[in-house]
Amino acid sequence: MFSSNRAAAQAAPSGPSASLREAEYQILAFTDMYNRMLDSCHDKCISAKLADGDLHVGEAVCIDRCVAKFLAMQQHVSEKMTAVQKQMQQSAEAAQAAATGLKS
Amino acid sequence: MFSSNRAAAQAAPSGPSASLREAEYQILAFTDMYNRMLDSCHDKCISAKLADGDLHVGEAVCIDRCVAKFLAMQQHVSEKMTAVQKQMQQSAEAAQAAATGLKS
Amino acid sequence: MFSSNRAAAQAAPSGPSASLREAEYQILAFTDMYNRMLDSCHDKCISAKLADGDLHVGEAVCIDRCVAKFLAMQQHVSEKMTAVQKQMQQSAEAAQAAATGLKS
Amino acid sequence: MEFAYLQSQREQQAVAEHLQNLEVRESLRSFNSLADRCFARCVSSFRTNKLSQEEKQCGAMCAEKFFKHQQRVMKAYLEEQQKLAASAAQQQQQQQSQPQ
Amino acid sequence: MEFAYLQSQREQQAVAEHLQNLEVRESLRSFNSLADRCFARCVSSFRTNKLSQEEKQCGAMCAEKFFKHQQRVMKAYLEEQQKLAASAAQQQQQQQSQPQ
Amino acid sequence: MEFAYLQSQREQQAVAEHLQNLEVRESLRSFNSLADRCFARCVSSFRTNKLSQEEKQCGAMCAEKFFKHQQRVMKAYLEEQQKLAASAAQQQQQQQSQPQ
Repeated sequence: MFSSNRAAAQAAPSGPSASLREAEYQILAFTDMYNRMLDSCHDKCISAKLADGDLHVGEAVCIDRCVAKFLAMQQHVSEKMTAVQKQMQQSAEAAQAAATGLKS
Repeated sequence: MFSSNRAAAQAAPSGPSASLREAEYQILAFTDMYNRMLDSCHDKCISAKLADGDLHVGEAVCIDRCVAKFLAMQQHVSEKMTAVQKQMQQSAEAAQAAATGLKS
Repeated sequence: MFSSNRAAAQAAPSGPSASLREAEYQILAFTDMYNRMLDSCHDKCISAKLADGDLHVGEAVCIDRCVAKFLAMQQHVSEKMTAVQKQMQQSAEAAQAAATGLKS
Repeated sequence: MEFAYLQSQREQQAVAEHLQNLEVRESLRSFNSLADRCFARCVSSFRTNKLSQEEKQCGAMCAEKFFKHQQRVMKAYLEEQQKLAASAAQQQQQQQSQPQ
Repeated sequence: MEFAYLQSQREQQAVAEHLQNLEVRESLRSFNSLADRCFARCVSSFRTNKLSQEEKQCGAMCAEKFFKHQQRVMKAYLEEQQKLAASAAQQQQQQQSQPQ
Repeated sequence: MEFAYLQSQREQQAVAEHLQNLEVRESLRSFNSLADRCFARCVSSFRTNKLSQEEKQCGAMCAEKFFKHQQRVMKAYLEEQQKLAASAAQQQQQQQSQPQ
């Protein structure tokens, strides 16, 4: 995730223990994302009425597609957040430039 | 929060690393409370049907009031818990005094 | 929980800090389980309409039975997971033996 | 170079501090969870930014009820543990009196 | 044997690193929570394995809306804190001007 | 004064232990989550304090189903990662064969 890597890279100074810390960030963030995907796809694909312990064909196909769409949404939201934050920064810089222009 | 500070103060012995630990307690407790307020007010104020990416006036006003009421409920529950625990302690002491009185 | 203890035991090498780590695993796992039981039994036993601050007799009896059944389900799921994983291991070993048999 | 028993004492103190650390953090998390639960249960309208009398009463009942629920769960859990320990001891006795 | 001020500097740096560690971890968790929320809100059918145009629009609106919600909550929280601080300062002034 | 490679070895061992620590904690949390989920799914009445035959069957199916769900998610995730890696490699090849 571009957003995660950027946040982790901004925080980690150079050095051996820093790269360990960055690896820990990524492991924790990945585990969190993976567990959310596991739970969300269970909610959306596994029927509430349990007839047996095996997955039906429909449930298995649903899971495959759910995983693909979950990861795609991760990427899509990451891109949107980057765009929204960039737009905010540009608005703030424009407002600051206007304020500076008014003073002189 | 009176309840949080008291719990944190009871646990922290004096010394430099102890004040660091107490600061960590407060940061973790605050972050947890803030995230719950964020999620609760999103559930209560942001409509399920997304028409666009901006906040409506109604949603913005709801958020302001939701934040105020969430913090007020935190305080109210804290005071109630303090009262309930004090009442329990007094009942236990009264029962103990009665038991001691019966023995002599 | 057999499942938890086995996972914790597999991970802990011998030594003083290892037994501390294993104790920490068990405390964290127990606290997590206990909190889930607390929340689940509150959801299932405490009525949504709050008439007063005390527990009704029905709520109190429900909590007793809910705790017993929650712990029983923990044990039952643990036994089932052990059986499922053993079955998987046996299937994998049988498949491997068949593949080795085919090569010679 | 520390004597072994001093090192062990420092280790034990570090363990005790760490466990107390976990306990304080859990107690703070538990309070936050209760306050959040009672807000979700009791507050649904936002025509003003102050808690109404009704919302305050609901919050107080919610908090007291959850506290008593916690007490009952603790009591029930300890009784279950005793039953399990008693039945495990009974099983052990039966096994020891059977080898023939 | 370190000079005391060097030890204190190292401690402060350790604290600053630890706090930054918590901040980065919270920011990663917050993003994961947002992406999960928008997936749950916007994706309900699985006839294909690609996001539809509608699902992408929903995801974008969901993300932008939550970002603006976060901004509004921060603003509202800071204002509430100011009100509480102002009223606490006012109470203190009243108490100090009353002893007779 | 330690040799650099000994210090690095100790660091690596500390890292490996820490990662294994995270793995064990995650596996314990995952089990607790499954047991809680199956309790919520399968147990709704409390006329007795023992699991009925029906509740036990439901619990067993719930656990087995979630285990197989976990396997399928893992398989699907690895396949998606391979697709992304393959398409990234393809993009890189196209970029390298184009500078004119």
